[in-house]
Amino acid sequence: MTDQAEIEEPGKEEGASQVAVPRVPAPCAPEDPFTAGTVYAGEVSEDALIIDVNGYEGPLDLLLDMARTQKVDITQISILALVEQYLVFIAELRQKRLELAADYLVMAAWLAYLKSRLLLPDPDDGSEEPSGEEMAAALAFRLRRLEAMRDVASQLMNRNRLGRDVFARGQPEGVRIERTNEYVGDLFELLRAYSFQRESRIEVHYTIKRLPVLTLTNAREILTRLVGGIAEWTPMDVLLSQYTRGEISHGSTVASTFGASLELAREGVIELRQSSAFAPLYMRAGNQTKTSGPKSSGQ
Amino acid sequence: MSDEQQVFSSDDVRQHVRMLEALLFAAEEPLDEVTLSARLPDGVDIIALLEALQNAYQSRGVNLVCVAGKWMFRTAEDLSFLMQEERVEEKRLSRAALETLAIIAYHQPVTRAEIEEIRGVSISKGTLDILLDAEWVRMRGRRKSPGRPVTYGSTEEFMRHFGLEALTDLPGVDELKAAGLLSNRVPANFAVPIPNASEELESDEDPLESEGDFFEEPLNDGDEQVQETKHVS
Amino acid sequence: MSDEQQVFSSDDVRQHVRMLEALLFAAEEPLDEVTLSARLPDGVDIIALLEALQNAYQSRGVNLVCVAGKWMFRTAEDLSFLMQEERVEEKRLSRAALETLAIIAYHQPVTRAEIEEIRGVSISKGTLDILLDAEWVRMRGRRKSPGRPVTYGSTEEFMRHFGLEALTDLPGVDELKAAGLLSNRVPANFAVPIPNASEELESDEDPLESEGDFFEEPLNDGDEQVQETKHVS
Repeated sequence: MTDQAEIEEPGKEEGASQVAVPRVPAPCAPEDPFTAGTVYAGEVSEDALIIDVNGYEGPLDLLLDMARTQKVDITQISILALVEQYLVFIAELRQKRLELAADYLVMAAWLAYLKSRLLLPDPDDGSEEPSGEEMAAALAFRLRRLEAMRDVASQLMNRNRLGRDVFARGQPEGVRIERTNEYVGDLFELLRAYSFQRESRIEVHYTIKRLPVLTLTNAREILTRLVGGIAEWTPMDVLLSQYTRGEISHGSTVASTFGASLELAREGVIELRQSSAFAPLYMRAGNQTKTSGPKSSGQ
Repeated sequence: MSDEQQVFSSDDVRQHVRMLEALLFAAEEPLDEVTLSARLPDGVDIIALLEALQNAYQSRGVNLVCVAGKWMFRTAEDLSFLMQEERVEEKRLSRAALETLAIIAYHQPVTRAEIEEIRGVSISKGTLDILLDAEWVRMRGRRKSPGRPVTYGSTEEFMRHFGLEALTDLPGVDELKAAGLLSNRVPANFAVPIPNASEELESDEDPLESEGDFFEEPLNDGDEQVQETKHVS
Repeated sequence: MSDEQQVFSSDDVRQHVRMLEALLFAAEEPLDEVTLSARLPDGVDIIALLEALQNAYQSRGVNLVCVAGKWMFRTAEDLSFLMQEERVEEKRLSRAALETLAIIAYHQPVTRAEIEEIRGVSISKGTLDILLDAEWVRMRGRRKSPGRPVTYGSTEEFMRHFGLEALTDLPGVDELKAAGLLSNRVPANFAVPIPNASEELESDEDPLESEGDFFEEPLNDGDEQVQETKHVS
C-alpha cells in the first residue's frame, strides 16, 4: 500500500513514476485511437529493460494496446475490464518466466489495488484518499494523454517536411562578403622605420678600448719574468710596484698577481709565505728553479 | 535609422518587393523581419512588402512561408511528388524518439522525469541524444524543483523542418489544450498552459549554468543516476 | 516515352510551369533541358515552358537565366549590390613596406635598385605592389640609364594619409634627432635628402611609355629579372 503515498502526491516525478497517477478525472477527448500506432518507424526500442514484455514500451503502452483491443472508443473502455486483462496477462507471464520488469509489477500491484477500490464501496470515513472512480479516471487520463501524444507525433511526421516534401533553394547565393584590405600607417611609424633603417646602414669603425685591468695571463707572465731574480723573500707589494701602470687599477693588479702567484706556487716556480691573515705576502723563487726537490708552499 | 513609415511611389514599392524577393531567394537560411528591414531602404513597411510578395507567390511552384517567425521561400507543398530526387535519406526515428519529440514539443518546458511520467516508461540515454543531435530539441534551462532537473524544449530547426510558424501551429494543439491533455497533472479547473517556445525561461526555470554542468549534461540529470543504478543491480 | 508534343489545357501548362519553377528552385545545380523534361510529364514543350517562366521572372528580383545550356535562378543583376556586404579590414604595413615607402618618399625619384641599395636587401615583388595598390606610391618615369629602370615617387594620397601638407614637411636629420628617431652618434656627413616635391620629371628621367611596355609594367622592371636570378642561385 505504499502506492497511496504516491497517489497523495500526484506531482511527484521521480522513481516509480508509473504509479504517480493524477487524481483529477480527465474530460472526454474522443479521438480515433487506432491509427496512431501504425505510422511509427519500426525501430526496436533501445530500452532493453522494458522490451522484455513482448516489445511493449512499458506498462502504459501495454495497457493502451489492451484498451485498443477492446475495440471501443478509448473514452468508453471499461477500466475494470482493462485492469482484469492486465492482471491476467501479467499472471500468465509470471508463470512462464519470473524476470518481469519491475515497472510492470508495480503497475500490476497498483491496478490490483484500483480493482479492489472499484469493487468495494468507498469507505465513507472522510479520508483524503481518492475514490476508486477518481483513480480510474486518472488512469484513463494517462492513457488518453499518451495516446494523444502518439497521435500528434504521427501528425507531425506526416506534415510536409523540409527536405522531404518541400525544399529550400538548392543553390542559395548567399551574401558575398567583399573584403578589401585598407592599409593604415602613421607618420611616426614611417619615420621610425626610415631612421632605423638608415642608421643601421651607417658604416662605423670601432676601436675597442683596452679594459683597465691586468689579466691573469698577463700577471702570470710578468711574475714568471720577475721571479727569476728574487732569491730572497720579497713582499708582493714591492714586486707589484715594479709593474703597476697608471691605467690599470690597483685592485685588479693585486687580484691577478695573487691568483697567478698561487698557480706558480703550486707548480713550484715560486714559494709563498704569510705570517698571519692580512699580513704582507712574501714570495721568492721556488726550489724548482734551483733543485728538483719537493716544493713547499705557504699561505 | 528612422522608424517612421515613409510614403513611397508604387514604382518604389515594386522595387522594394524585388529587393525583398532577391534577398529571400539568395538567403541561405530563413530571415527575420528585422534583418530584412535592415537591408532595405529606411522606412519601408516590411510586413506589407512581405504580404505582397507572399501573395504574388501564392499559386506558384515556390511559396513564401514564415517559419519560426522567419521568412523563406520553399517549393509548393502539392509538388512534393516531383521532388523525389532532392529528397535526402530520411532519419528514421524510433517510436520512443517520436513520442519523446511530440511530448517535448507539446509540453515544453518539460523535464525528463515528466516525459517518463507521460510515457509511463523511462527514456533510454540514446533517445534524447538523437533528438538533440537532430537539433529538434534543446535544453532550455532547469526546473526550480528538487534536483533542479534540466528542462527541454523544441528548436527553431524543429519549426523549420515541420513548417511551423509558431508553436501554436502544432497540429491539434488547441484540441489537446481544451481536453486538458497537455497538462502534467489534471488540475480541477483544467486551465492548461499552451506550449511555450519563448526564449525566456518560465518562472519556475533557471538558466543552464554555463560552467561545471556541461559535461554532466544532457544525459545525467537527476534521475539518470537512479535509473543507471537500477539497471546495474 | 513519346516525343510528340501533346496538347495540354492552359491549366496543365500552368501546372507544368509551377513544376519547372519548383525543380529549378530546389536544384543544387543548373539543370539542362533534357534533365528538366525527364522530370515533367511526357510531351511537354520544355522550351516554351522555360520561356514562359523566364518571362514571368523578367522584371522580378530573381531571374531565370541560361548559362552554358543549363537553367538556373539568379538574383537580378541590378540588385547584386544587395548581396554584397563590404567589409574593410585595416592592415598595418610590414616593416619592409614601411621602409620602402619611406625611402621612396625621401629619395624620390628612386629606382628599385636604388631602394635596394639603400635598404641593403632586395625588395620582394609584393612589397611594391602593396604600396602601389594603396596608392601611396606611383611610377613616375624611367631613369635615363642602362636598362631604363622605372622611377618611383610618392602620391598625393600618401600625403593625405600621412597628414603631410607638402613633401618638404618630412623631417630632416636634425628634426629626426630631436624626435629621438636618430641617435646623436650618426656621423656628421649623414644626410637625409630633402624630398623632391615636383611633379615634373627630373632631367635624368624619361616619361613612362604608354604603349608596348604595358605587360612588363609595373612589376617587371629591368632589375627584377636580375633579382630573381640572384634569388635562385
